[in-house]
Amino acid sequence: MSILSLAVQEIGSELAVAAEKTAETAADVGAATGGSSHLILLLTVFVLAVFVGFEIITKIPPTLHTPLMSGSNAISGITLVGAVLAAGGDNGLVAAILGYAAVIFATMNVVGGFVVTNRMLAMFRPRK
Amino acid sequence: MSILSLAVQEIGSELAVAAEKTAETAADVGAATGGSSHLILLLTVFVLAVFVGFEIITKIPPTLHTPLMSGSNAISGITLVGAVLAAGGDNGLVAAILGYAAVIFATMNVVGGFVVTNRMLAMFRPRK
Amino acid sequence: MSADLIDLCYLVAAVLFMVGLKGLTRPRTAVRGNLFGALAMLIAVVATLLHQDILSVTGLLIAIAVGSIVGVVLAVKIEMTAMPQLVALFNGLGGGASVLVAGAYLAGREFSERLSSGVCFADVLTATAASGLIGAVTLSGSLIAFAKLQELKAVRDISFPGQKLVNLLLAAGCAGLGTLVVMQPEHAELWYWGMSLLAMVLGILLVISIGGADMPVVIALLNSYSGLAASATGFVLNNNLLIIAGSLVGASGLILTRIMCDAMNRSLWAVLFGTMQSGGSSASDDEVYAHVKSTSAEDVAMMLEVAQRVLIVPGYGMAVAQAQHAVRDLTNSLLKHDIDVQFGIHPVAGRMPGHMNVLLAEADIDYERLQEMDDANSMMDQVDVAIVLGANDVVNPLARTDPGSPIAGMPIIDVDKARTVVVVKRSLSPGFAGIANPLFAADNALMLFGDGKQAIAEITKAFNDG
Amino acid sequence: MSADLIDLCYLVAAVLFMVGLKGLTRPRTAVRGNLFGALAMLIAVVATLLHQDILSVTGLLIAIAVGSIVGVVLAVKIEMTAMPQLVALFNGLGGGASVLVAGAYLAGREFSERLSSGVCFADVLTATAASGLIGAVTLSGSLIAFAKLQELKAVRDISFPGQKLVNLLLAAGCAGLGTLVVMQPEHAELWYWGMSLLAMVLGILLVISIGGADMPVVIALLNSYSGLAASATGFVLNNNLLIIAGSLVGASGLILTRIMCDAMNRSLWAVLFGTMQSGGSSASDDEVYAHVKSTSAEDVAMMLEVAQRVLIVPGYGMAVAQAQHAVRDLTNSLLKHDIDVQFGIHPVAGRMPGHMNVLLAEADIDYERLQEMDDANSMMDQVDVAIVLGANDVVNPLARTDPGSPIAGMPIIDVDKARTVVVVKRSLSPGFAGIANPLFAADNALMLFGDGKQAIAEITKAFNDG
Ligand SMILES: NC(=O)c1ccc[n+]([C@@H]2O[C@H](COP(=O)([O-])OP(=O)(O)OC[C@H]3O[C@@H](n4cnc5c(N)ncnc54)[C@H](OP(=O)(O)O)[C@@H]3O)[C@@H](O)[C@H]2O)c1
Ligand SMILES: NC(=O)c1ccc[n+]([C@@H]2O[C@H](COP(=O)([O-])OP(=O)(O)OC[C@H]3O[C@@H](n4cnc5c(N)ncnc54)[C@H](OP(=O)(O)O)[C@@H]3O)[C@@H](O)[C@H]2O)c1
Repeated sequence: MSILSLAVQEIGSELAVAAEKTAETAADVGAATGGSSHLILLLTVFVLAVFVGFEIITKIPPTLHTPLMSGSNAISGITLVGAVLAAGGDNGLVAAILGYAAVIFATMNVVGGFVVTNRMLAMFRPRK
Repeated sequence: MSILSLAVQEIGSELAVAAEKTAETAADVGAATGGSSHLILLLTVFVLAVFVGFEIITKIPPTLHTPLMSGSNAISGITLVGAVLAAGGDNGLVAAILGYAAVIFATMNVVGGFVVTNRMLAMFRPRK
Repeated sequence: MSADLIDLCYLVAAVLFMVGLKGLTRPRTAVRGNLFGALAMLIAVVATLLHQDILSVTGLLIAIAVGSIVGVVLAVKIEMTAMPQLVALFNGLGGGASVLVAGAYLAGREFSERLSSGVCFADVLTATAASGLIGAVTLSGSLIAFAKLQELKAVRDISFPGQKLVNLLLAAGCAGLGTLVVMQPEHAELWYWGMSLLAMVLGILLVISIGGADMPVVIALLNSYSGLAASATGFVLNNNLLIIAGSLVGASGLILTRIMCDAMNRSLWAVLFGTMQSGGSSASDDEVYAHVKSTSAEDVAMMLEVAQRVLIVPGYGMAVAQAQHAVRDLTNSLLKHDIDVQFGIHPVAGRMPGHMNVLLAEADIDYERLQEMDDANSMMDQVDVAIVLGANDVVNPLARTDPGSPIAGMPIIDVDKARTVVVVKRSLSPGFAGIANPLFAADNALMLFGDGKQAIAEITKAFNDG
Repeated sequence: MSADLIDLCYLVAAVLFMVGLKGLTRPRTAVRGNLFGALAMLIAVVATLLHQDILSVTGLLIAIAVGSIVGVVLAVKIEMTAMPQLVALFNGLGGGASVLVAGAYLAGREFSERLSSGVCFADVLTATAASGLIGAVTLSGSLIAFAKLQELKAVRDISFPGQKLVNLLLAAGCAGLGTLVVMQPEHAELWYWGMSLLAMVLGILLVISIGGADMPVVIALLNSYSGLAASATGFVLNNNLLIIAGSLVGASGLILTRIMCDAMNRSLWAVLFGTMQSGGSSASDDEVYAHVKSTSAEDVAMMLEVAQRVLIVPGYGMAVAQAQHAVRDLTNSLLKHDIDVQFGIHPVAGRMPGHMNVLLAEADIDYERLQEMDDANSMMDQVDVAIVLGANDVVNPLARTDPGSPIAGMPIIDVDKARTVVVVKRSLSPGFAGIANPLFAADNALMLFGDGKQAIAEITKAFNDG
């Protein structure tokens, strides 16, 4: 349950942040999409994902905690997607440079992370 | 895992449906919200919620399956929200009548469901 | 109340729903979990009532009050044994609500505006059709299920040649009309109600041919449908909360269905369409029941006096006989003489999952004593007396021995492996699966004929006197 | 590729990430799970490359190629024992990427347009500031952690009076600049980079004062940060996939942190800010170690010959000595003489969670033999010889006996309850917690001094010869 409580407080704080954000953005975003505002939807996605995360991760046995660590680390390199958008779009030189640097960093994180995780996990194949 | 596979195929089919829907709606909704289209967001929410559902429910012990059944049944009365919107907005007589009927039905489902579940669960308080 | 604040409330409600479900994972936290769910619902409804589009709150409050009162009365009056029916009934109402809401949307202002504005919104229409379709099937199906569980004479198991074909045609028809809803928005209402009507007929036909004991599976499935219907409605009104809550329910229903089917070792398909293949075992009842030994409450009491550990295996019969309180008394008497009493709970004992747990809990029996099938079987060799109370199929050894029998391969509680088995039932008549049970004729088995409640009460009396 | 199709690909990727993580719940499915994750990433990147806004794909491909090559080389070359460092390094890169992406957004076209259009978009700016802040702390913090784990001489544990205050001021500064980013969009870039700079300093100061053995906790925490940073970036670019993947990582990091802290029985706060209170036990080492008995590989071999069950408890020392293969050989020899060999794995043995499991798996030791702490303790009374290999704190009875000691209350593996204990380490010097270990002087304990690898090899040799 401690984990859950963690999750909840995590979410709680998020909501707090959201509350103010929402107030500010009610004007523009809200209008744009008729139904529930875009921001709220993103927030909902976030909260749900956190739940999924907690539910799944808590089921992972200690044996696999190190792989989990490096594996999730690789996933966190998902910023690569953002980096690509930043580097690829026509955003002027500065943005492009920053973007390209980001692409290289993120790729290292992603590729390296997955490979090393795979290396670790490959050892866990059952023996005999 | 069987459950998971269920989940996945569930989602799989959903995506299929989505695919076509998206194609159709790319025009209107997509434009409206700049970023990822509203429909996709809703779809994402759905998929994530299904995941959360499967993860949590599979942890529920047989002892509590009947309460779970009636409890989740009560939750499914959430259409009440939709019913209220339909009945309350100025949508003309027909919509109002339908809406009010829906409100009554849904409320019975919700209130009755939670009460009966509570009745069952109240019995599960530890003895001795 | 600003649209965004309302959405925020919805988000909070969604979180509460999930936290509530999580509470159901432990008996200790279950009650709180359920209350969280109720709280979430309250928040959601109040937030909705504060929506700017809502004209008269009072009217709605009245409607809600009416619904609540009826709901509470039903929920409080109902016998614990009638739980399955009630769930079915409520479930149907939920499905009905979805149909009505989607219908109201088509009759409503936003729709007509969108229609005249001419922009295509096939996604919303698809969702509308879906929630109508699923909702209608849920509604009629659940009501039939309710009727069957209530054992209303009106509905017998009806099944006629070519029924599958008819169902198929109906399904096709619904699909067709559903597509029309999307294709011809201008006639949407017409097509919509036509489809809903067909869907209701479909729901009836689908459920009416299913045996009463399979109803729980059906209910779980319909429950999952009503969830999906709610989700679909959520897509119509693009409302997060409906989508989330709906899919939570959808998931839970599917899982329960799967669990029950596995526990009965039958495929969902077989439950829904295949009627059970009739008992493959050639042996006639007379042969099987040649050497049945019957006993008396007094003898059973004597056996219990010298026993160290007693395992009670309840079944549907306990529910019928309402014997749970009698069982409680017996348990307490045994415990007073430090005889260890355990309960072996088969996942599909009774008529819905966890049926036995609920009844026994109602009778104040500590749930620590309720052993799941596997645990019960693993302690079987230390069991001196196993009392089978109104259970039949779930203790039928044929499941292990006779591959031809309809319950072949269904995991059972191996009471036949206990030192002595006392079977309490009214006759030798079969259980739901409709097959003879060689256990009754086993060397270590004794039959105690009579109504479950009475029989147990007599045993207790004899035990306390002796 | 239409925006919606891309979003659909993102959704698929998100699902794959979740399914992949689920795969990690079982060793058998773990490899596949990881591949799912990689696949998801591939889909996401390819879909993004097909986005209409992307001008030159080639340039990007080159950059990706460069990154990939470096990443692969690092990942393949690295020693298994250096895993923690590597994770820290990669983690830092991830955080850095977030900083850069958010920065690029502020330098980019969309931002300037929005700015000139004048509509407020505080939410996006808030997210931008957040991802910059979190990202920067992650970056510098991880690099320091890397350096410490690499034991680079450059960074010693630095801590100066009033450090907490400085950190507090820095944090406040970051917050202030962050708010400015939101309040004065026209100067956003300026404030943003200022904030990021402060945040990096903060990251350094936060981590530099933390002891090397606490690094795993720090890494797990930073890992979770990098996830949250990714989520924040997702809010900036309003991109589902970033949000989902990011929060998955955030969750996993938090959980790992919590697990480690619990296993060390220290609060996260104590790990981050409190330096460990130095050993409260008054007894000097000489007293404690008065009656230490040391032994030889031959004697150990003889003990093993007459043993039925052997429990090996590895610790950080095994990692340092790279003794896992030697252990494998010993295990096989013992098994050949049908001596049952089990491994007792403490959750925080070594320097990162599951550290021991990975090393032993690397040495082809069947993971069925690896017992978690509780299982190991429950089988302790049937253990004839317990071999403690380079473990110290995790077998230190003071945790049970001396409430004053820094590891008081930390659950340990009770090797002292085994018939005989052989402790293999190079000296009597303490472990990470820096406290004496009465176990070494226990009546049933024998010290075998020497490098772990060598010592085990000698035992094996003696065992096979004898
Ligand atoms: N639990 C679920 O979720 C679920 C779902 C679907 C299907 N099912 C099916 O339901 C069946 C459940 O098995 P079960 O062993 O619990 O029940 P059962 O096999 O249906 O047998 C019930 C027995 O109780 C006896 N009985 C009826 N009323 C009684 C009374 N007043 N006093 C004493 N005995 C009485 C009946 O024998 P007499 O008439 O001789 O008394 C009958 O043989 C299984 O076949 C299962 O597949 C269960
Ligand atoms: N696993 C995690 O996630 C984690 C995270 C944070 C903190 N920690 C901390 O790390 C510690 C782990 O405990 P532990 O018992 O595994 O390790 P430890 O308490 O740090 O002790 C390691 C022992 O190994 C010996 N050693 C070092 N090199 C050796 C070699 N080449 N051959 C043989 N022995 C060697 C050392 O003694 P000699 O110098 O005399 O040889 C030392 O006493 C715990 O205090 C835990 O709280 C772990």
